[in-house]
Amino acid sequence: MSELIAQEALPGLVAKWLAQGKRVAGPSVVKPGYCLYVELKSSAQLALEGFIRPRNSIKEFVFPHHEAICRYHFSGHTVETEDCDPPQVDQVIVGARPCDAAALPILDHLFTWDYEDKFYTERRKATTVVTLACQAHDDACFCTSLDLGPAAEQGSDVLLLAVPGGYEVRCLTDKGRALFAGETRTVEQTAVVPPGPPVMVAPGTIMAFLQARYDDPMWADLALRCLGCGACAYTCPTCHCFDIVDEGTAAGGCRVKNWDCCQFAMFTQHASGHNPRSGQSQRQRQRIQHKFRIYPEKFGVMLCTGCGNCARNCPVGLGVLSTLKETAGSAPVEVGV
Amino acid sequence: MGRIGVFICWCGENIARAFDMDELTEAVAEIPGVRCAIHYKYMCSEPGQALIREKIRSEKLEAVVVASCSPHMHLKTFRAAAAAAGLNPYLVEMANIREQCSWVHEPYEDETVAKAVSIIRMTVHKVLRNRALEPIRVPLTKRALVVGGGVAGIQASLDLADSGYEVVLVEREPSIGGKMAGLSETFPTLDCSQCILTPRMVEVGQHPNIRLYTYSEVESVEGFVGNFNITIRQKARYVDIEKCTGCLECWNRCPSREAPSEFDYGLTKRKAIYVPFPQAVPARPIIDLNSCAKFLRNECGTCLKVCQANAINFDDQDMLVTEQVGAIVVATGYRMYDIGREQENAKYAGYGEYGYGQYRDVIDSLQFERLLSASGPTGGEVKRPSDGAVPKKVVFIACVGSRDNAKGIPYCSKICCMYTAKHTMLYKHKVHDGQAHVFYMDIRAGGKGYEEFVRRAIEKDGARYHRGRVSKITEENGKLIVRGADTLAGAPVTIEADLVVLAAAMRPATGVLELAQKIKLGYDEFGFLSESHPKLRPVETNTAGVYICGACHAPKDIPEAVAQASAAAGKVQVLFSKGELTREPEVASVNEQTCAACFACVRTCPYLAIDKAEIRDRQGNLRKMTARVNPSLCMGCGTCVAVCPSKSVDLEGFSEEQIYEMVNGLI
Amino acid sequence: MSEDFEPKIVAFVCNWCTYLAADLAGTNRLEYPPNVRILRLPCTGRVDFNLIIKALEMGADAVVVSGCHPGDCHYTAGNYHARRRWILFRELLETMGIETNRIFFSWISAAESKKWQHMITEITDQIREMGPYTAYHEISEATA
Amino acid sequence: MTGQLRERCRRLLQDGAVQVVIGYGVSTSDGMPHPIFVRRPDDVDKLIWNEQCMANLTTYLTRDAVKALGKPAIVVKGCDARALVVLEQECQIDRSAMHVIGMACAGVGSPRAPKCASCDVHVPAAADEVIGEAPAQTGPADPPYAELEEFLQKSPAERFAYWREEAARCIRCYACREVCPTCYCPRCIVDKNRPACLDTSATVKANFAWHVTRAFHQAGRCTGCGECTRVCPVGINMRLLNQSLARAADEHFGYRAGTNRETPPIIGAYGLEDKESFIR
Amino acid sequence: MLEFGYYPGCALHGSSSDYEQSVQACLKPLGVGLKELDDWICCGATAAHTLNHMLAVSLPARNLALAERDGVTELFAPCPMCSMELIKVNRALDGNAGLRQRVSEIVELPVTGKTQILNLIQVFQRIGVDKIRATVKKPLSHVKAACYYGCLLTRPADTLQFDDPEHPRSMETVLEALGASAVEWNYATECCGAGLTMAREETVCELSHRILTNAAAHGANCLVVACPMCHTNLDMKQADIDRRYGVHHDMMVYYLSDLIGMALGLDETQLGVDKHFVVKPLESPATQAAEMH
Repeated sequence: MSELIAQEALPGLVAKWLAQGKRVAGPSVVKPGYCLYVELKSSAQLALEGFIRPRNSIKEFVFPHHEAICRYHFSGHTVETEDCDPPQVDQVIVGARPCDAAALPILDHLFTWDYEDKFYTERRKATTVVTLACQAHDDACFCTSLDLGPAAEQGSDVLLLAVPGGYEVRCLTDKGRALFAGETRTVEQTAVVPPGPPVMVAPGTIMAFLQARYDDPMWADLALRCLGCGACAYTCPTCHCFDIVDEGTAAGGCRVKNWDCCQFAMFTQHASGHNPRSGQSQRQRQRIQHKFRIYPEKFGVMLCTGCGNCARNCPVGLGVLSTLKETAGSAPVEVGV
Repeated sequence: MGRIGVFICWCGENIARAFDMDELTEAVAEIPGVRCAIHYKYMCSEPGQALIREKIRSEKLEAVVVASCSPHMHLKTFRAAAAAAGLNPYLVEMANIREQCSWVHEPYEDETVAKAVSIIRMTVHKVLRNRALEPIRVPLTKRALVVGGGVAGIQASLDLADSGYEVVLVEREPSIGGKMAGLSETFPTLDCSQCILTPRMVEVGQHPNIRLYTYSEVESVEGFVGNFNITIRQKARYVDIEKCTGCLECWNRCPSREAPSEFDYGLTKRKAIYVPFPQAVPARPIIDLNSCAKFLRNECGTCLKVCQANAINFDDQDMLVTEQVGAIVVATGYRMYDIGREQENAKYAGYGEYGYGQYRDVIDSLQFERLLSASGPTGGEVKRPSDGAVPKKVVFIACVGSRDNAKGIPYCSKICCMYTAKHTMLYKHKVHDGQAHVFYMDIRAGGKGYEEFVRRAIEKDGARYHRGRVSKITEENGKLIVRGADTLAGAPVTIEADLVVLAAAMRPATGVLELAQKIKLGYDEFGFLSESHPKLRPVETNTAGVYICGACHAPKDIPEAVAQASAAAGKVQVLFSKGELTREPEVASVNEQTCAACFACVRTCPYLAIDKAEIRDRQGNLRKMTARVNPSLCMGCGTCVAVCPSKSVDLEGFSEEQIYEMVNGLI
Repeated sequence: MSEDFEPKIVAFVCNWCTYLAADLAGTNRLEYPPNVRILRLPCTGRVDFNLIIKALEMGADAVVVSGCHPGDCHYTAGNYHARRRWILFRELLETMGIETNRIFFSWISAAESKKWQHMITEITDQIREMGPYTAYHEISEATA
Repeated sequence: MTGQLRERCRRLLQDGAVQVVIGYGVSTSDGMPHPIFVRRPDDVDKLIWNEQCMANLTTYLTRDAVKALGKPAIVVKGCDARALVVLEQECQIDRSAMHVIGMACAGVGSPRAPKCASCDVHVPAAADEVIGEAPAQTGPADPPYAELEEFLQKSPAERFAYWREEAARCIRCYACREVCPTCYCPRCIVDKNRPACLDTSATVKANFAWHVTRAFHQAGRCTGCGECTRVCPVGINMRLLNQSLARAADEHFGYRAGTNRETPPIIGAYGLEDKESFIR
Repeated sequence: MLEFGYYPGCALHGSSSDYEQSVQACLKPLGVGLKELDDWICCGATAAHTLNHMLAVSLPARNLALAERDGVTELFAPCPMCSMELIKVNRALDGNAGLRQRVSEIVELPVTGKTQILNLIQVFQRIGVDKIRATVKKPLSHVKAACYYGCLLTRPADTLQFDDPEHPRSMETVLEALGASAVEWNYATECCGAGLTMAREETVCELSHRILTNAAAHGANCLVVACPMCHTNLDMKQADIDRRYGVHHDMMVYYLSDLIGMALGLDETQLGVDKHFVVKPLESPATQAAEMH
């Protein structure tokens, strides 16, 4: 027994949400070969098939790459400041991949740890994630290595599974149930969850490995081809570094929180000119160490969902998976001979 | 937030008639960073300046904006006032609310007021980012290089030497004297050219402060104002002028007499060992290897044998010597337009129709000067080159090459009208029954006594002037048939002449462009060197410490060349009058850490003030390359900043911060 | 177009020619609209394209860059360098669909106060006619 | 060709002629060729050459970590080799201190990369050696700026709307900058914050300014390798902007970046006769 | 085989048919074909440009359009006035799209102005002086010619860009290949009076008289021309000149093509030389000079 929504009914539902004034985001093909999660202006933009996963992640709907946190303006000889309120948006992310949704509970740790980042938590509360289980995977996918899978439920409010003619609807939270209440009908059939990618690395061994190999020369070899761009971090569902800058004019300005990336040389550049992570190898090491040792040590979860976006978006085919394979010693080394 | 004082000037009624000064001042006082805003009737007056000084002290102002007229008018005034109160003068800026606001917009209109406030706000924003600067000090070598030993170079050298400065005079030819040494008599006074010049030449040769390099050329110029490093190539003359006593026995005995004389423009032949002309300075001979039998065929060696001083040296080599100078005067003079068919540049078609080089009795005006000169090949008698006959009819053609866009050059060579009139006169004085004809376009005789001089040639000495061009010269039966037009008579004119003299255009001397590139001087499309400003800086150039005089700048006559030479010398004296040089500190500098060393700035800099430099670590290993600005050369245009992709070069006074701050203040 | 629209015009001018032309316009009391804000730079060679973009971001409806005529540059060649960059920059602006009819380049000598007056008057009228540069102002407001 | 390449590299490494070969090797993750750095003769079999060798490896020549490996041999396609000329003109590389192995190339990518349609450098110029034969059909098939010219058929407003959309997607990951061989500034202008010439926020305004800046800094320099566009995660067609400037350089100054090392770069030079019809 | 488009112009089909005969005859043994433009019209010559600019452009432009229509890339115009007019229009059309469009509308044919125009000398240059030299059968060692270019062959210089405008040497070069010699003289580029033949006879006679006199004085036994108008003035008017000045020039005036034809072994009737007004066998220059005085 399961709940089902017909394939043709889903766009109608999206349109209904839009009509209700909700902000709706979901995968859309913006140009051939480029499927991205975007804010949908109409249900027609929504694309649910024909790609492995969007090139970006859903984190930008809870943690946008650019957010005003405070405004200031000059008034005579004084400066007036005004804190920006966390935005009040009621939003639905539809068609999220399980590996995207699973990133949200991971991120929750960070944004609620020593200080509650209201910009994140308010958005998070107002967001309902409707996840669509994966039908296919590619070489970059490795969610199963992180105890996730094509139908993982972490972070989702609703999980949709494709069945002939429609989607099985598994409402996992109250938010999810509210969204689909009255929109489904009960049927006999239940969806068959397709197999995910084979398990390629054993995360359990990684922490110890990284602990032991902090100063290993392999990092220098690994990082040789890394160009130092932010394509991996900016499309990663879990990367969350940000920078706070003031952008202003003579009249005043705005303090903004922007995404930042540990692979940029400027990321750790001190005002003095000194840079504790002056080379790309140190920055690559930081990225891996943070995801698979430091974050889990602190919060008990890996900072990775195995989505493979880092590899897919890397200009030179570098991704955490290939690095992990190498560090775990389970695969031949192809980089930085 | 800054402590900026804004001083708003009424400029009497000039500014005050457009605004309610109190309201304007109130609005300005609200600009962030403004500590005090004050208006006053005449800010540039002594009480106005006193007010600024007082406020700088009492309000502890960090910077000052004077809102009044154009900075071109009074920036220096107000910077001096601030300096008097102990504020670094570069922390003063002006907001131009007079020329660019109150004078050009409707008084009291909202937009006018808004604009004034906006101008002041932008200036306040700029001055917030101004930095205290100190003038740049540059050491100064008080010696001068003069390039060219014609009359202009001689005058400049003597003026400088007489005022106590050492001069290095470099002349390309074996003797100084230039073109003037070969002239007959000079207009408008008809005094003898050599009589007035040669004493000056001797003075140069003997002056203790002048180091003379003849038969030498400037090989390279390095450095900058106050500190030029000059390499001079002394060409081999095969006669050691230190040993040579000037007895000229070698010259007397040299059997060769084949080479055309340079000094007589080919009208005579000279020997292989020769002094260019009897009054040459130095009066020392030189050997022309191309006509020397010893060198060509190892057959002669007479000079070697007769020289008592052992001064002949066939193994002589070019020598490079270096000299340090603080200033350079360029006086390289002119040459004549190539009249005939063989032109170095397709742009100039030449005047094949005049038969110059084809008919021996068609000569140019410098050749005619030699025919007139008492020291010339004919001893001052006018005899034509072909057969030595005294020409009874001479045709002078003006503007050969000048003022002719189609075949020549568009500019006026300026002296041809005058010397052509002089030629007709001197000719008439020597050939009483001769008739001079002149074809001219216009007569340009602006100058003291010039017009009178031309009238005298026409009215007293009977030169016949035809206003028109000559289309063709042909030779028939020993006569030159000159066919032209007289546009005043409206009729064609044909004259059967015995001699034709072409007043060819003046062009800059050969090699001047190479020299200009070595010294980094600008030049126009014709190769004349560019002055810094045609009105106000006529002898200065855009390269600091380099001055120009004489015909290398533009066609000019002797008095002008001499006056300009003295002016250039005067400018050098001004430069040398200080212990060291100070320069405005608003120059560019490179952030060497971020410089990518692409050197786009090096290519761009109009003053070649940016060099490629190395940064090395303490062990001496090359860490990286960088661009580096020589502040002594930088003139502060900022073109380097615009081409620098990473903005690693910045310009004091108009820095990126200052300009962005202004743009940010636009709203 | 709204009747009370007043164009914001930003002029980057060189210190030696166009700035002096604007000064001379003042001396000669040649009246022109007050919509222009003049930024004095040493030379057009100093004008970087980023400044033009920044001015548009700041809400300018038109940008003027003006300096010495070719051959008259106080610094010999700054304006030639500038001209070469503008030739290229304009092509980029065209491709990006930025309204090049709001971005003006001119040579105005220190003597050409009338040319300055006429140009600013003409540009102000023209931009008044065209209206504010809404397209660019919109992107200046929008977040991604 | 792969065999030949491996043999040559083995010899070069064995002889000590070079210390490292910058080439292509197959990655474990997606089976596509990616940059590798071979330092031992035994490892040359990791080198491959095929039609999927997209990356322009010359971008590594200016990187300190790569420079520290010693004298390199670098594998280039004809289009990549043009960047070498620019880098040499701009004093970023010492051409004599490297060995350039040119690969004759009929085109890369499936589908073919857009740049290949108008390729006129199937055999790299100025390589120290070339492996492979010129493909049978050489000569540019398409006019070089066809894509741009088609784009320019749109009205200015449509163009602006197009770039607004493109800019809105930009996430400022700077992959375009980092992959570009001629973007080698140690500190990019966008990272300069006093003053901030460009905002770092990924707003439409700032993204617009970024793309104007990135493109214009390539004026007269971009060699058209197309890497910026290939690696953009969100599919911004920067190639159009690069092309517009390349075409302008070509039309106005007869200049094509990276085709002739003797021709001085057009930025930092000027011509008295440069066109100025648009200047009042 | 070389083939040129051929634009005879009015003169060669009329008053100067001897010129056409000469040209056609001498080109044949050199293996050069001429393809006359179908439906050609007058070039406007001396009259059009003084009346109406568009007319002066359109008349030659129509002929250029015909050439383009027929795929002619090189067009031979034996009359220098015609070739000058055609070249002038070519230059005017080049780089002026507006004018091209306007003119194309007027002549009702597309015209771009890309056809290359050749004068008589240029045709021989295209054939190649070496080839001519190799084809010579009877070297003209008895010919001491004054090569006369007149006003139009080299001028206006910047339009025609043919030879040195004051000291042309191209005819001399061809003559030397024929075994003939050329004298140095003064009047090679002076005007013969040109189109004033009828209107101002006295001027034409004066100018032509000078030319004939100078040529003889420099030892020439004949004149060589490449222009029908020059030929008319110097040849046809010679009797008139003799009468006016009381002299007896008796100077043969050849077209360049005549001499080439003769050197190639053609006889004078084939070349139309017998139709000239002055016809006489060439004698040694010494004899001729003696006769003059």
